Amino acid sequence: MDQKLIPDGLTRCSFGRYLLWLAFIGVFILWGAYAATIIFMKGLTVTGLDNYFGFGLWITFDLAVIALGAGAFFTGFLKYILQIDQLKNIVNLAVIVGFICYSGAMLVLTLDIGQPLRAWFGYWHPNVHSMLTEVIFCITCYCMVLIIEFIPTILEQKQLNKIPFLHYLAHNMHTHMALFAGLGTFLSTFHQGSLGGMYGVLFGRPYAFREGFFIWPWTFFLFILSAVAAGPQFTVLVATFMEKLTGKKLVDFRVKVLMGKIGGTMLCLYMFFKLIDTWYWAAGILPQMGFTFDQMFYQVIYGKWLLWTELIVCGVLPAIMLMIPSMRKQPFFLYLAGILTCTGITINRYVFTVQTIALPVMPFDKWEIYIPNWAEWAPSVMIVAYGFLVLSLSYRYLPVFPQERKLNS
Amino acid sequence: MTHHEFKVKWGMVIDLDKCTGCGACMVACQVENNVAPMNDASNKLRTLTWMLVYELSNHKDFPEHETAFLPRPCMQCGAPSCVPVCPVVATDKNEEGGIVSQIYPRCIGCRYCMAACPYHARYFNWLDPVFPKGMDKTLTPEVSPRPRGVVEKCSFCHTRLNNARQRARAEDVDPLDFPVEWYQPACAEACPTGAITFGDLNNPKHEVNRLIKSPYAFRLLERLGTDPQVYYMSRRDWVRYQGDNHLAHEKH
Amino acid sequence: MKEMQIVRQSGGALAFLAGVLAALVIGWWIFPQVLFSKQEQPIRFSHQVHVVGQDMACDDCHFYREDGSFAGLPTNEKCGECHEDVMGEDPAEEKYVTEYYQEGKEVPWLIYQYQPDNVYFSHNAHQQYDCTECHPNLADNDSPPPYYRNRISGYSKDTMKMWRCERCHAQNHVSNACYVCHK
Amino acid sequence: MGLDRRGFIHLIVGGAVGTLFTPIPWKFADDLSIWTQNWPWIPRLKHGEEARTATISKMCAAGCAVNIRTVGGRPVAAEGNPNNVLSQGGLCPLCAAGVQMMYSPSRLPGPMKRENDSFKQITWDEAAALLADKLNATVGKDGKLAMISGDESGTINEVLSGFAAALGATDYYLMPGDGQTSSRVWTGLMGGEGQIGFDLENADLTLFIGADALESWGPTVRNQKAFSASRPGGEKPKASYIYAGPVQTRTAAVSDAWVPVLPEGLASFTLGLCYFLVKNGASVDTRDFDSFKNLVMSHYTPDKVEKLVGLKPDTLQDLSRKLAQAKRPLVVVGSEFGQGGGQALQAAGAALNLLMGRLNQPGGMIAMPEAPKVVDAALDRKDLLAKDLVSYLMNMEKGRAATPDVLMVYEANPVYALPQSEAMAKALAKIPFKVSFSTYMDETAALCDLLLPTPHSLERFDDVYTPHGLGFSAWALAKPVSKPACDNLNSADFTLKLAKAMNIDLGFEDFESVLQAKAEQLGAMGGFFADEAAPWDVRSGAASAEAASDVWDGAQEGKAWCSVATVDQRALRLGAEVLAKAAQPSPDVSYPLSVSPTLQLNVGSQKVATPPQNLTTIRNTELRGKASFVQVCGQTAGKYGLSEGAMVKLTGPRGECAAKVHITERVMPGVVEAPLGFGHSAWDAYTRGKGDNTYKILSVTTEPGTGETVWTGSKVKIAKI
Repeated sequence: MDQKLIPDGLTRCSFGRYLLWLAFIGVFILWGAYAATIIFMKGLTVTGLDNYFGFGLWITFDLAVIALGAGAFFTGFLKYILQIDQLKNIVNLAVIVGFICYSGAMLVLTLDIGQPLRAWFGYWHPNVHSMLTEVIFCITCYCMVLIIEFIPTILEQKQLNKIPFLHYLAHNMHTHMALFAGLGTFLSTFHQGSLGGMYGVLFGRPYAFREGFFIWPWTFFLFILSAVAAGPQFTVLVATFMEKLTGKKLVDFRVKVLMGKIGGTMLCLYMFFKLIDTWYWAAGILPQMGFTFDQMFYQVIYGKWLLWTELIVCGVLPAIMLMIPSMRKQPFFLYLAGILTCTGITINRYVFTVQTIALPVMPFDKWEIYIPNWAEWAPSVMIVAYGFLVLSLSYRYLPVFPQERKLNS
Repeated sequence: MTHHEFKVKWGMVIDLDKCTGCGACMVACQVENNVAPMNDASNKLRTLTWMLVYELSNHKDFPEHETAFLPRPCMQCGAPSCVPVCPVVATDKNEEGGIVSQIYPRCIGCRYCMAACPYHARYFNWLDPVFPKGMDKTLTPEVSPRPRGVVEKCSFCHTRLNNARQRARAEDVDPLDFPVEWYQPACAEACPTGAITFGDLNNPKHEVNRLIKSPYAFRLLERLGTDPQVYYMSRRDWVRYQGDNHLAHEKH
Repeated sequence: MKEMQIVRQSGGALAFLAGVLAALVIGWWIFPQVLFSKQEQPIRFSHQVHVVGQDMACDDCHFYREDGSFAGLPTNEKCGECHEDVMGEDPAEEKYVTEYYQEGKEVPWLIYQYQPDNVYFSHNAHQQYDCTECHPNLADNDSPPPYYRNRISGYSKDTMKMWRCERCHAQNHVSNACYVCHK
Repeated sequence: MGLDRRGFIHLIVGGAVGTLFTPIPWKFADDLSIWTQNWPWIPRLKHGEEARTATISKMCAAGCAVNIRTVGGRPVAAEGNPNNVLSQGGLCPLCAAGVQMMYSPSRLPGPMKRENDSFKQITWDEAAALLADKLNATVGKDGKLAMISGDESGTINEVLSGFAAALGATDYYLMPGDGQTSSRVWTGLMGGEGQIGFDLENADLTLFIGADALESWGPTVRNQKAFSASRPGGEKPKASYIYAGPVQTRTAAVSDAWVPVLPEGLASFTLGLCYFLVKNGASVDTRDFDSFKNLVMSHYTPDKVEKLVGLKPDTLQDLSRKLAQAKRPLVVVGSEFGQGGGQALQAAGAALNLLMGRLNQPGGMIAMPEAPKVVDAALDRKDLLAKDLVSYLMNMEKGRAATPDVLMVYEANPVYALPQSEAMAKALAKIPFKVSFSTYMDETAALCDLLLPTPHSLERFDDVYTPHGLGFSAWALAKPVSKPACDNLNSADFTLKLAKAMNIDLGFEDFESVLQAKAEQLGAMGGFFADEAAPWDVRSGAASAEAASDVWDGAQEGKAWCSVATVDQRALRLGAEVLAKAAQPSPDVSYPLSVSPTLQLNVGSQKVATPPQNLTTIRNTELRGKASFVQVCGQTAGKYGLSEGAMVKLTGPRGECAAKVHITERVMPGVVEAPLGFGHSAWDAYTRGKGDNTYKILSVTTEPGTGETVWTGSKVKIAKI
């Protein structure tokens, strides 16, 4: 049916089967779209958010996917700026994953604000002191950069590429990609940092508050480091997942190992600072605010196990796995380390979002528990499904993996 | 953390030894500020109370147990944690008097300010305001009704301040120094035990200026550096002690 | 072949330009007309009859109250001081007296300068300015001008936008703090 | 040159680009965002001239003196009236929502009559004819007509009871309250004269026994004002307060000390204090002082009191020492929830004040002159207060008293707010024709056959005369602030019209002239307006005031007429013989726990359910979802295996109710604190079906010796469900 659209020399499953797959994804998208409609009609009252938990699943989800999507800018940076040529084999995927993560996050954000029709106030009436303003501007700009980075891959689609103008456009864009990669790196670094900064500046919230450097709290830098540690690994995981799903080799394992090495190095750097930060927070900041380390945790749901899991199991452990070449080169450890790192980053984003505001600050206040409801899960699942959709379309119709032909011949 | 200083600093001193927790302040506040009633107000995570009376306990067993009530309006912090985080300048502390503003038509409902405020003084409109039939005739002209999806908070009944300034102009009185009775928030006015004293903290003619110097005066979470314009008073040590977080060795 | 291409290219450019032009016409000429609905005042109130004919002063009806607030438009209480019964020949007056005053209903006047509930405006803080700096001068007007209502926002076309308030405040070194004008 | 596909695309692209240079997208985005501030389903503000009208809001039992703020003539909010001494500018949480209650969804639209299970709206003339018909059938036959009034302090009782008397009926009852018990004790048991009040303002030590005076007992806001004035901010307190009772109530929370005493032990506790005074030589010049002395010296020694109420002798002695050291000590006794306390407690409290020599002293217990009467046919105040509704209904329920043919209920909710309320409701249901004058669809109205709604308290003429507990005589006028929002008619006016139609002459055409006559009578009594000087200052001699010349005019301006006149006593007794029988609690093992109901005004009063605005003031340890909470301490919880939030059933001898448990150390062991004001079955969606009605588990007992009906210290057992 759609043979004309599939890149030359690649085999893809039958169109019927593909449609079935898309329909499967579509169910989740429809469910999310239904939830989104209800939310737009009735407002956020249908969600599980409340006065204590103004931030919840969506913000956690946004922060996590944005961190995981950091593979796009960081790989781009390594490929185009630092000229690590090997990465050309995965950079397309990194860009697509980044695009999915960012556009998905923006979609969720429009749901998350109480007055979506006023969303543009963020640009028109910006508060220059707010980290969120920085986030809004950088995310939008970077999302545009991602679109620009994604366009050449789209234009290289077989039929589109036949149009001379588009062909030349794609080519020209490719040659200038370093510029966009640089721009993307700048923007993305900034807003990854701003996202961390958003929490670090909350001087009324002992769990999140951090002092810092110049105008930025330490979380600003920690979020950047953790994102660049997790992003490349997430890209590798996505590629591997696609390989498992399609039964094809898409990216040379050596490229993955390289990505693992890069991610691992970054993770080491991150963990070094994160451990110091955690220690200083517990020993310095908290006592100054009148709190003890123990007071930061509550029962199982906000227990210390979260912190230890994040730091040790999902931090130090994968860092070790990735830094020992012999381990890194075994697929099991490479992927396990990737999964752990991504989990750790997600836990980190979760506790910074939810535990921060669950913690009672006034001594006569008490811990509150937050449970997201279906209206929050559905749009989040929808974004994941949307990611699957974009990846499915890209994989089938666009030349995403330069090595595919060679690896599968 | 940005500190804001003003010549006039409207503030409250709430005497916790006088507060019986009757709730008149909360009702008067709702009436004054056109807060729509809720059918089920027992889920406190969804209610909207610019003024909220907390119940404090000394955590001792019977018969040593003691109770105190703590009304919590917006603290109108000198270094508000909510203001710098707002992405759209829907809240600001930029007016003489130091009242932290909140502009409903500007607010996009991101709730970042709620995450920032350790006093839980900010509330989100989960629902559109619905009044029982006819009750909307009792809306005061003081505050615009808020649509769902925006954040709101205590404004020290700011329109009363504007009206007092207007009266000052009409009567040729200094709009920065008019008699304190001209401007009293609804809660202070209603309080049957006179637990809430309101005025300009910087003005020696005002009672609050004297009260904040009392050894029994304290503020909530002072060590966070928010510098609230709302003070509390209690002769009871345990009540004052619960005004902030302390480490074990800091116990008095 | 080459000619064709030129034609095609210029055709492309022309079509593009035509699109731009059409958009400009729609956007600048038709859209503003469609955006506003034209409404007439419920009663054809003649300022001329009152000001010139009856020698009334503006502040007979538009006055300040004791607390410094501005009364704005007069209510039945004020109008009824004269119009308890139909006095003249004018059908508009008869309409007012029979359909509103005697029914105990206030006239839902359309206010050209209507500001939404979230705006606090003190007329007495702006007393040094002439009314007509902000309001249309209707003193000599025999029939009130039509009222244009924005179909989306619900505002009057003449509603002063915030930037104008801000500009004037800035120029006069008056505070532009949010709560100065909002409630 | 035709427009091919490519050209069309160019056209569209051109259009899109061009549009960016027109106002369309920008104006659209802007206007849409403006639209979000003016959503058509959001209510709009209405502006107009602001004014304030002084009146009395009678949502709470004592009535708050308020200034009603109007905008363009519409009432919008209630504020305290600082010029009126009754509440001195303060406001109770119920009256704070008074204006909003004009538009309560439960408000009755107009006169209605029952047709099977629903009500049909009728005209006032039809209603009057219907009622006249029913009343004519009862004329001259005593026992065939009964009336219940929920207003203890209003002159309307004169109109209604006068009307009843003219029809030959003597069954006119007030809803129970401490004022009645106090009057029965003082003018009955103790042979005293006048109405008892408490000069809180001049006392330097006030011991509240039972009476939750800073929350709901007596003239609450005035009590709170007196408390407030004695505690100047940042300075040394001028007076101290002690609360004795089973629960650390809101009064106890701000008092200097809380002395835990079981509800059924309050009288013994009070007599235990008398013991120390008598022991130290205090005496009262009454005929039965010696037997009183014998009683306390033999039966209320500290160790005996310890056995009776579980209070350490040291605590009792310490307390008596404090009373002795105070210059102007005052003891205020009452039921924790303002009703159902026995005569023994009132008598013991009065005796304690007498032993301290505090009768008619500044800062003491004051015997004030009886209220004057203007409707000649009406019951005398003393007689009015002597009649006991609860025993009347209990007799009716048990068939010991005849069931009347017609019942008229004015501003009262006896179906809901009487002890063992289910039994009471059954007794009331037996009456064939029931008439309600309520403003709202309360439980009683829902049971009635004819509804004749009286205007909301802010829409009518009304008055308040010296609510129980006030330390001086006072009278204040309520006048309509706006036209009734519904088709309502003042019950007094309706009654006067009906009387006229039935050829009964009560001496007045309308209620306003009744009140005017009242004002004239008061003017003749002397007295003054409190804006001249505070009555307590006049009493203590710190100020003087000139007699008010025109009471009616001043009252219309919102001022309260006051008098500090006292009544001398001639043949006072201490009621020792009766006390000897009455004061001892009798333990009942099958119902091991005592109920201490709490009446919190934010939740509602005996006659008004929670206003919609007040729901946020109710804690989630008091009401959550559909369940209300009872409170017990950890010790009690442990004993009965109750955990926080557990659902329990409380069973008393005459009823049961369900609630969740909140564990708090504010309650003494062996006591269950249960809130009043929940569990409504009528009213509106804001209150209906929320929690359970504590009145159901209050069981009436007869006090030995006095025969008084008592339901404080009701006993229950508790079980998890």
